Amino acid sequence: MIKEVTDAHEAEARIGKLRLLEALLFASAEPLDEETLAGRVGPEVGLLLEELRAHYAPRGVTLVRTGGGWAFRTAVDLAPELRREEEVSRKLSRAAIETLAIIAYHQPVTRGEIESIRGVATSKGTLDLLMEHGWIRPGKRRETPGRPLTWITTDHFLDHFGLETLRDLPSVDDLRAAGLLDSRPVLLGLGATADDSALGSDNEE
Amino acid sequence: MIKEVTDAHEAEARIGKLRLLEALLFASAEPLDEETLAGRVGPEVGLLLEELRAHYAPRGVTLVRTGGGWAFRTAVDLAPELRREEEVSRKLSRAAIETLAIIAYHQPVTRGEIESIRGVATSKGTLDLLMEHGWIRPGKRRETPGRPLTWITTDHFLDHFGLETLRDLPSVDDLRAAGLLDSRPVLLGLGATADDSALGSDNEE
Amino acid sequence: MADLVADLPAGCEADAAAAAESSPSEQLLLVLDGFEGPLDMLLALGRDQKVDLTRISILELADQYLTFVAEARKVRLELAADYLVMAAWLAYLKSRLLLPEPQGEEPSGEDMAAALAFQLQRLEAMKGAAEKLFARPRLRIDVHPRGAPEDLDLRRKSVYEVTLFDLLRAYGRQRARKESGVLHIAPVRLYSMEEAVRRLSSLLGHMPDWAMLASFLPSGESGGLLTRSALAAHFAATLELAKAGRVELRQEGAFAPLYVRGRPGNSADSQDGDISEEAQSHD
Repeated sequence: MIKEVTDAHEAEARIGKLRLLEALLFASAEPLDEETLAGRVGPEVGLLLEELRAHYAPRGVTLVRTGGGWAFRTAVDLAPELRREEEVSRKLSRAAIETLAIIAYHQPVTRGEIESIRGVATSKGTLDLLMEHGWIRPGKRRETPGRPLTWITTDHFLDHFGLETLRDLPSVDDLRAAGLLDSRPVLLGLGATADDSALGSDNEE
Repeated sequence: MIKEVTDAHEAEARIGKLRLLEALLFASAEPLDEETLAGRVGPEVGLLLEELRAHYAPRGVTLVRTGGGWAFRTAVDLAPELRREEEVSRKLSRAAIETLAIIAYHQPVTRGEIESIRGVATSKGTLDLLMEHGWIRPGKRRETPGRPLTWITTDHFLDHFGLETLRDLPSVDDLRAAGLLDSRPVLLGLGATADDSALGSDNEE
Repeated sequence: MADLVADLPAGCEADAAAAAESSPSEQLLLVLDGFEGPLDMLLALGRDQKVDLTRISILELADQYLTFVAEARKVRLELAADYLVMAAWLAYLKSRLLLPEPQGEEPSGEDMAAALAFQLQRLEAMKGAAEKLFARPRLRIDVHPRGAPEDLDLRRKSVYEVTLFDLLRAYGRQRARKESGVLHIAPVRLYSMEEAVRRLSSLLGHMPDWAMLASFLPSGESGGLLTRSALAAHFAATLELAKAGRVELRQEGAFAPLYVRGRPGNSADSQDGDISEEAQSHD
């Protein structure tokens, strides 16, 4: 990779610069222009870049010049093997995440119950989507008037979220303790609000 | 880079696989597990990965193993030249740093145990913050009265701190040998406001 | 005091410098701010012995801690309950170490001291480990991943990106919304002084003789904020009523039970002057 140089010290400095160039180009989100790179490794940047380009030419990753800058890209000939699937990963809607969470915590739970917990109607698409994704499935019918269908989570749900059993879901107290559930405004100076039982009991006054 | 092989065809196939592996790993910012990679290049993935690791060892970008996966990362010795300041908003409190270390070294560990080690209650938001960073997650419940939730570190934690496995935690063997990784509570009533046994009781609500 | 300030954990030097120029109570406050609870403070004091933690003198440490707490209380500093619990425990430990061991099932003083030494070592070990951990090259700070990842989505485990954290946070928010649907500021029930004055006035008519103030407290509340505020309100109410000349107060000594009775004749000539004088005049 390094051209013959007579001076060992010089060779070492050269290797150091090539390594820094490699790292800079690798870590940058945007192609880097020669001027920027010259600021880091000196005026011989052009030669160094050509050297790197030659080194990577036969490899699975190549150094390419794009627009005014330089960037590493996976080799063009590998594109068919790297081709990404059509579907791009998407964010699940907030309604869907909430619905999934409620099913996880309250299962078996009917759609009516989910709606009363969330306080808004659940669109049919939400449950369909969660089911299509394999996270939930219909459970037994509830033996109440109308025999509504209940929903429960699947093994795939556990798998996806890295849980061994449903019992490993943090409890409401755990969530509160971890700071993930914080509804009550903190009353400064009244340390005694920890005394939940006393406060909770006269809530109805 | 390629070991001597008698058969030219075999050599070519091998190079093809190395290039593909290189490209796959290069394309991803997150570590890829061997299983995923084996699905693309076949069962000899282990040998190929070692070969790539050796090739990149002296360069500015190196192939590292972390948790169950492999990833390209800039070389550690270039850190001073590539250092990015930590965003002020991401700076962690002393409590959060200590809590993370306790989880890393004592895992799986309950909140009560963390509090007994630190001798002080865990403020709300500490575990939440560590979880948001992707460093910790809930583990299994402890099979003791009250079935308290335990906390463990994630693969991302290993990746973040450049660790291959938990055994590579600094000084972990010495600490274990000295008996200092014993998380049992020692002095009753010290800080441990989180009575573990009280937690986890209202999962069913 | 001065050496306590010097024991600050690393990173608080600036505070210490500031403390040197402020009043003793401010100094103590600054010192306390630097600690993560009583065990952390003990550890800082322990480091000052400049010996290996395995050979630390627990007795000396207990003395240092108790001195600190005594100083803090002298300047009427509000100490968190944790610190007082530790002080009580250390005082007990001290007595166990100094007095002959009683026969019994309790752990010996030596065992208790050893347990404390172990806790300090363990905490010290974790602080050291945390330091080493964060001294490691960290991702996106010292070591960097590919800056322009080409999204291959190889794992194909899921089309949707949802982590356990997302799920738990969604549930937490949902619960929080539910708990505070109509912004329910959990009512902090406090007993007001007016309430206590009304209550005492009506009760005193039926209590001709001295009675303990505590017996006037509303029943059915045990401990907690409400009880404590009721006590405070009733106390303030008796002072107010005494000032108006409607009741008399009596107390044997500091912190002794406070007795109260309706003033015979209950006329309107209000008396100024402090409670203790008035109490003495009736003894």
